[in-house]
Amino acid sequence: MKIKLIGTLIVFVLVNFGYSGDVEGKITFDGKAPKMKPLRMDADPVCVANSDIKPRKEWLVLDENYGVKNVLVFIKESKSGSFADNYDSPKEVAILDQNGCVYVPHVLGVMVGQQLDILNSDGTLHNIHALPKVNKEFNKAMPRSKKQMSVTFDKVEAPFKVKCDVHPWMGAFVGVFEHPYFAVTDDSGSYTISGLAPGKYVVEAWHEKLGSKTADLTVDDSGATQNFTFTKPKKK
Amino acid sequence: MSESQERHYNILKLNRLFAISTFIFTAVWLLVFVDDYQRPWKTYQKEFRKLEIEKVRSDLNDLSVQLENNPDYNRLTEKLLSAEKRLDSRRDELDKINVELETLNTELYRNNQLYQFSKADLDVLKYDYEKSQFGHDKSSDLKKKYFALNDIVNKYFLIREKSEIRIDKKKKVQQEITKVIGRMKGSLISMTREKNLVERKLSKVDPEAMSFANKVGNVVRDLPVLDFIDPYYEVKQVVINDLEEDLVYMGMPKVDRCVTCHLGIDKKGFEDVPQPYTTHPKLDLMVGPSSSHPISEFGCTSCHAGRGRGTGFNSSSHSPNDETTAHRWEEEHGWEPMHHWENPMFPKRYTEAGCFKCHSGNMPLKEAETLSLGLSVFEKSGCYACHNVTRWNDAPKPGPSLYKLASKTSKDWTYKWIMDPSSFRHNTWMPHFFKKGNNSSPDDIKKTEQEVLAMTEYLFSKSESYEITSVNNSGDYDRGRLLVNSLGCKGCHQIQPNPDPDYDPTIQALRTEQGPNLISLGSKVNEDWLVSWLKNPYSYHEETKMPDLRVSDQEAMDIATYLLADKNNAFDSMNTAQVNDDALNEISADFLSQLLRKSQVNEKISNMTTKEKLIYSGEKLIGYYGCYSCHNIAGFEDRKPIGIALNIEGSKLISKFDFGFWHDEIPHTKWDWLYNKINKPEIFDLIPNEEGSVTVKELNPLEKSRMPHFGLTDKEINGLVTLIMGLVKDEIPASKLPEKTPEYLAETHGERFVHTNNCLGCHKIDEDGGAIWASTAVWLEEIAGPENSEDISLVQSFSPPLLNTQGKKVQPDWLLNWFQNISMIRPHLQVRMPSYDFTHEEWNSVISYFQSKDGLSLKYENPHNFSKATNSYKAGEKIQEEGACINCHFYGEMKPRQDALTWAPNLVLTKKRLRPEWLIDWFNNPQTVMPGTKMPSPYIPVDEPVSDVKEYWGNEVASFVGDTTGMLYGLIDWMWGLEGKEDISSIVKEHLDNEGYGFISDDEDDEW
Amino acid sequence: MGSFKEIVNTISNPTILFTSVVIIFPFVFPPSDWFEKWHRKLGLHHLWSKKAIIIAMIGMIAFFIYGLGDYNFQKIVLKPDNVPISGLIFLVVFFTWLSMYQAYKNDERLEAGQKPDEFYEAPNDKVLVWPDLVYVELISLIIMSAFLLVWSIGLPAPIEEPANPTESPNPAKAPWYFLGLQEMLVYFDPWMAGVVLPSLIIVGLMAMPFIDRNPENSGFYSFKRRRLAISLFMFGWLVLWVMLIIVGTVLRGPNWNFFGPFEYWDIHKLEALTNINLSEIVYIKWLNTGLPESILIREIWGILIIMGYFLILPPLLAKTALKDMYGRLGVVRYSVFIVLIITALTLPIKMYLRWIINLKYIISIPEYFFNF
Amino acid sequence: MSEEKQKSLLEKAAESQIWKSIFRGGGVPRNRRQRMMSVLNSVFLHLHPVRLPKHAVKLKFTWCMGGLSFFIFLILTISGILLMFYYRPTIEYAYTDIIDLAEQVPFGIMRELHRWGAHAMVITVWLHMFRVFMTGSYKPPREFNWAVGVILLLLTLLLSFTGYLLPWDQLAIWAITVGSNMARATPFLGSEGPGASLLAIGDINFITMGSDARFALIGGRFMGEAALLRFYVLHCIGLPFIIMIFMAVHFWRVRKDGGISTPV
Repeated sequence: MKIKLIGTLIVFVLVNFGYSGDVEGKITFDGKAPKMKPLRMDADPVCVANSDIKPRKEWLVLDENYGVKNVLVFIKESKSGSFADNYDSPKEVAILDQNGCVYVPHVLGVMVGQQLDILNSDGTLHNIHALPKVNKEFNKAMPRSKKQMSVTFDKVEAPFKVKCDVHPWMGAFVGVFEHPYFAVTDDSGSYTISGLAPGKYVVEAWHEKLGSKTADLTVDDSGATQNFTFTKPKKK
Repeated sequence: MSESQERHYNILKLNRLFAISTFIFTAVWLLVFVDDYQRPWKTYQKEFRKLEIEKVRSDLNDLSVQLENNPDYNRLTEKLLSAEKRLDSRRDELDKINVELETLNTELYRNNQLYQFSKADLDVLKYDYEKSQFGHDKSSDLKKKYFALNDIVNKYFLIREKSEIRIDKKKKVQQEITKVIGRMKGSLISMTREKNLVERKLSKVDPEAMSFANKVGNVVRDLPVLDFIDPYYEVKQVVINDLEEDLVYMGMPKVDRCVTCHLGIDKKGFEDVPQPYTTHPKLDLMVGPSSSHPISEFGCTSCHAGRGRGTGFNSSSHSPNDETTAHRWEEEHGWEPMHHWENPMFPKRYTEAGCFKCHSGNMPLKEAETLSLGLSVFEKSGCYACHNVTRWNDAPKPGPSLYKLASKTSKDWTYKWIMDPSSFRHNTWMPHFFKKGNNSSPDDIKKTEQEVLAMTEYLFSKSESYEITSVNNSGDYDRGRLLVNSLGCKGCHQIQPNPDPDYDPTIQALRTEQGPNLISLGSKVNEDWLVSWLKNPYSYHEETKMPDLRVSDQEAMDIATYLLADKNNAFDSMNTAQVNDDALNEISADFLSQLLRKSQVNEKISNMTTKEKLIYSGEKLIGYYGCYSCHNIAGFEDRKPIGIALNIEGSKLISKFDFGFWHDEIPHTKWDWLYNKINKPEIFDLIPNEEGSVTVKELNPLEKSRMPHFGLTDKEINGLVTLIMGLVKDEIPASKLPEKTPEYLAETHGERFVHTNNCLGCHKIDEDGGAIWASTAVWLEEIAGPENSEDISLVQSFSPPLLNTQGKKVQPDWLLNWFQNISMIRPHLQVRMPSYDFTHEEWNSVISYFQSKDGLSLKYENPHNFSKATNSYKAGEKIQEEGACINCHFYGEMKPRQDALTWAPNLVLTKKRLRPEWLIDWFNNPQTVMPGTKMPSPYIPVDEPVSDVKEYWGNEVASFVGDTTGMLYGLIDWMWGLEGKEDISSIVKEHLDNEGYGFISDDEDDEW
Repeated sequence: MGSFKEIVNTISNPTILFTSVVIIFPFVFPPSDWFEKWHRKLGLHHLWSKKAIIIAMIGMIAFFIYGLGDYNFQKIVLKPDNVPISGLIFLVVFFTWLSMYQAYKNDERLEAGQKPDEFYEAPNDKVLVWPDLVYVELISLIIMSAFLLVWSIGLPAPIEEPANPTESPNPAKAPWYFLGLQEMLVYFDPWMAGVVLPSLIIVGLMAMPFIDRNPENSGFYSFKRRRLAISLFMFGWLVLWVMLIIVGTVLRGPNWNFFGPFEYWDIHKLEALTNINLSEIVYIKWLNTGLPESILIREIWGILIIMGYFLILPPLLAKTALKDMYGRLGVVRYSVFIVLIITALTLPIKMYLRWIINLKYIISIPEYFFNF
Repeated sequence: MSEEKQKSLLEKAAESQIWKSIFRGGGVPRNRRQRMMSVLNSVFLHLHPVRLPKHAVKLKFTWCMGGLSFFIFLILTISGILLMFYYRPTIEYAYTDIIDLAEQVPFGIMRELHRWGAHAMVITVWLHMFRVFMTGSYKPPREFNWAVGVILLLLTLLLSFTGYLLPWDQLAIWAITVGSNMARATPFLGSEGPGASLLAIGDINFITMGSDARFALIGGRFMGEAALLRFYVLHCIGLPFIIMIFMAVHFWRVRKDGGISTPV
């Protein structure tokens, strides 16, 4: 028992201070990019007024090199022992803003127990309706006066939708993890997961429209690289 | 020597023989001891003890770790240490007090004795004195003595009291010194109580945790012969005095010894260990001491059946769930079926049969899926129509009425349908009477054809006329399709042209089979009939379960056009047989000869026309096959059902089940018999051959098994078998039955009403039901694209409402009115609540069901009072404004700001419709009341600083800061004050016609 | 092998079984010189040799082992309460052999003019009870106890469903030692099979020493000098008692129908119910008239036959075939003896009447529960 | 060496006062006199004569069946007494008590011993009679003892029969029903027996379902509590009492009629 505890401790220390590498990679899309029309927000004049630039639909955001934004990349499991034993939920707060009647960011990951602040930067009523299957569903109104509210999720869950019933076009996705090894791709489709101890892992890339892909990954002292390429999903 | 002559045997040989026989005898006796000592259950108990030791050890370890990590505990121990240290400084004082206390106690003992003895003397004297009084011997001497002694006693009493007081004083000082420590110890003990309990338990089971003496005792108590005193390993049993083991004409209290081996059954933590140690899988419902069926009250065999007194694997009459298990048991336990016990344990798949004897009033039975499915299938298949079961005495006939058959369909269709229903509708509930194993020879089929012709002829000849209102509009196919998907038809009907290979019968799946699968209607009914039927089903068949959906003429035409477009060509091209007089004569003769002599029969037949013969034998055949049991047929109104009653089928003795020639193929159990009977009803008319084929017995036409084929799946049959096995004659004492409170009755009655009328085909109650959602999604996909139809919350918003908390939610008189006169609530809804022709009483039973479910009772309620002048009202108004309820809700004629997509009920209706009490719960957390609702919890600034609220929300709201209910009541006040138009249907219609729903879709206009 | 089972099933049919046993019996236990001659000629005296018993035992054991491979045989033989019968079969065969073996030996000695084996010369040939007899007895007792204990460990006593007076098992059987009587119920009414015949068995057994009262030839096993007595007794004991018990136990299934030892006890098996009474044969078959109203006239034929059988046959026999015996026994003893014998013979006679002409009753007066 | 020592030990023991007080005659029987005395002086052994014809100790002559019958009777008595501790002869308890004997009671094997013993006794009694017949030992002067033996056979069967009902299961009551139904057909005394209808005066029938031989046997019109009690009492007290008397007579007469039969 004790030995196990000490062992875990050592691993933990190593993970945090010693040999650990970054996992990097880029997600690209292979195929014809869709043409997307801007969002129609006529239903709420406030939204129209608040948007500086015309917001576009976000279900597939590509850069000129077909790098895919808003892909949630995370370590799904470890093949070389437990890595998700015990992580304290981070002190820093995750943010989900409602700005110009869209959610910023569109995709995010949080840890179990991590505080998620939902902000209302618009001067209008939003309701924040989270649709998790494992965690507790909630649906709260945020009138223009209510600028911020906080929530936490206490169970691990695959990405689920968060939406606003008042503004039906608004949608965001939140994944809940018990470890800190996840990242969302940036505009160019790149991501970095840092602090991973050397070992073998399974990494997964999840996209709201394109589905998900997994890959086996070996992390050594210098980290590792894992790219994914998505294609257009087949019509059902 | 004369001596040797008097001897016959060689004594040494005899000695040897004696030695051998004695040796054998001793060995046999040892064997007897071993046999008696080595009871099979002991092995299990020993094994379980190991498991338990392991578990208790790990529990103890967990608790220790928990304690070590408990900061309170650590703090307290530290405090205790320091307090003890502090106490050390006063140790001398304490020691001194202790010494003094000791002396004082000695003194008290002495003084007490002095007092007690003198008192005893006094009592004696008192009696002597009183006796002397009685005998008029007024000896003053005694009197004097008595009073003198009395004084002495009083003196001693005082002395004793003084000692006591001194002791008390000292003790107080002592307590004061140790008080702190005492308190700490107290709280420490309470913290470690659980751990101590576990520790004590461990010391009882784990020899390693025992003292030496206990270790020896632990061994000795289980030694042979000595083990009758207080063994660790012993037969454990539950005795239930008011549940009786049926011993024919008398009962004995149930004795269940199952726990002798199933040791972990009532203990948490053995979920994953193998049998027989496994924890009961539903410990919260069964067995557990706090469950509704604690083992001490219900035992095991009262539900599972079996031979409770048995302590061996066989003698407790286990039943394997499948053949693999049976083989494994044979190998591991030498299992063989226990003959000589009428109620063998139910195999796992039929376990729920045990629920039914007490819970026969419920439908469905939560947590008893198989049984509930069985109940559903029993009703759907119409088993009760032929086989009387009391529970369904008042149930209407399961099939459609045939009184006005001629108006609906043709003879041709009827003939083919009776002949082979599934060739028309693959998943019909109409069973197959023909082309079964016992009537499929070419001769049989020839006869069958004439039989069906005759029955068809009879039905049409007796058919009444039905006035069809013909409609002249022409229908639109696409509109019809949309209507079928959106109006709510698919809450009860499917349109499923092909069999679904993954079909999984569940109660939910059966809900969409409340009505027939609406395929190939073009081959069956005519347009006029269908339109009339849609417009008013009751006019065709009063008892029909099909409700009135208030469709307009145009809608009816559209739907009819859509439904009639589908035809079954293969079915249409099938041939109808020609009337064959010879065969018909034979059929008629079979029936006639039951009444007449042979010669009379021939004479009679020769005098009948073909048509007469058809109608005569048609009537007889309908009676013979029992068609009238399921359908209303003219001329059969008072007939009794044809099947045997099943009321106590589960209690019927196994010897009454005739296995025919299948004794080697079918295991000799009631459930296997029932399974095979339902699966292949004519099976016992057949003779199995060695190669697996069958031959039909030599039977007269009227001797053959008539029970038809239902084409049920395994799962459905198992459900039926479970139900039938549960139909027993056991008398259950009231103490074991659910208490028949008015609430319970209202609930069970309501549940059954809800089930019978398939309310859950459309509605969801507590996560159950809502079969129609799939159809809503289909409609959504068609009008708004797949990304919308995949959005389950959107589907929910277009589906019939959840009926959670319905009792608490609505005002009962409003609900009653609404039921009888349906009107719009959610403005954007396409699906329609049908108009049923239920009586007041029936509606009331539904309402009282909702109410009982929520712990309410139908009673007068004070109306909600409010005044527009109050702070409350004004605060409500402000909250409403900030909350922008108008975004989605209608305020009378005032349309919501948002598109129709997000529309919500007219708030003007609220004051008549909803109960304020419920609204508070609703506002507080809509999700817990109606999971998935798009209604957000209105934001109220209840915990913001008063100054901020004043500034932003105004004084009225600010006056309620910190008072959630107050603010919400404000909202309610405001709503009660809202005036406006109640019926907004025309506004809605106009809006939808012009602007649509305003769906947001991705792919629709994005080319990809 | 299947056909072997079928053969066994066929020959165990009471008709065949009983007939063959009755035919073979006098050759095995010859009651008269004529049979004795054939007994020797057929070599049946070898039955009582040591070799014969070894072969018989091995044969029987082999049959049992073979039979136990068959489900139906196993089911009936291993039914706990039927196990003693299997034991009984072996024991009866063995002890019959043992007694006959010794009897034949003694017969030979006597023929050779020697004394029987048991002969001793008093008082010199006597042995002391202590220790010889006492010791032997003690050893027998110990072995018997051990045997019973092993039996008890190996075979649990049966306990079936709780008693249900309304639900009779099919077949409902008496304890095995009464199954001979129950088997007789097939041919006789209960008053005969259940009351009169058992009583006569008891009476007959008690009467035996009073009829066969010559103390000669006692105290040792012998056959030749007592062959009539022994063959009569053997017939009653082996055929009418032990065999009927075996038939009743092993070969009677549901509805008391016959089932071969390898046959499934199918409750549906039917036997045609075509038995008729003598009165029906006489009046309807032969005379082609209806049954007379009067009971006496109706049953007069049966009554005459029975009276003839019981009242005329004995004196007739006394005058003819059994003249010697009559002379030896005197009136009283002869009457008792002959009544017992002919009563016992009613059983086989009725069996054959049943099998040959489907006769149900000779006298049938159901009005007074008197059927014979 | 040790044998010698043991022998002497035994002998020493035999010379002690206690031994002598128990076993009259004294000493280990070593010589003829002592051997005779040990039989004569023992209450149990003196059922036997002191000396016997040689063939009487031969198993192949006696088969020991009589002795075994008696011995099994003793076993049945002992195991029966033990069973009586656990068995209650009421229709409620009888059946469950029997189940408990099999499932739970220590040394429940007593029931097996009792049941199989009973079957064995029937067989040994039959074989004993068979032997007696085959040796012609029923002939005078033993004719009375043979009759006693026949009665003992009858009692043995009745004991077994009455015991058969006690488990109160289907096997029991139907076996007894079949058996006792025959009593209904007793001539004159059974309600369905020939001649019963003659025992009537006018219209009053004296032999009915409620008064015939079967009723007397089972104490009712059908198998019930009364039958169980009747059979229990007969089985445990009535019949054993009678059989013991007859056994005493039987043994006595064996001796008095000249011991084992011998060739003249």
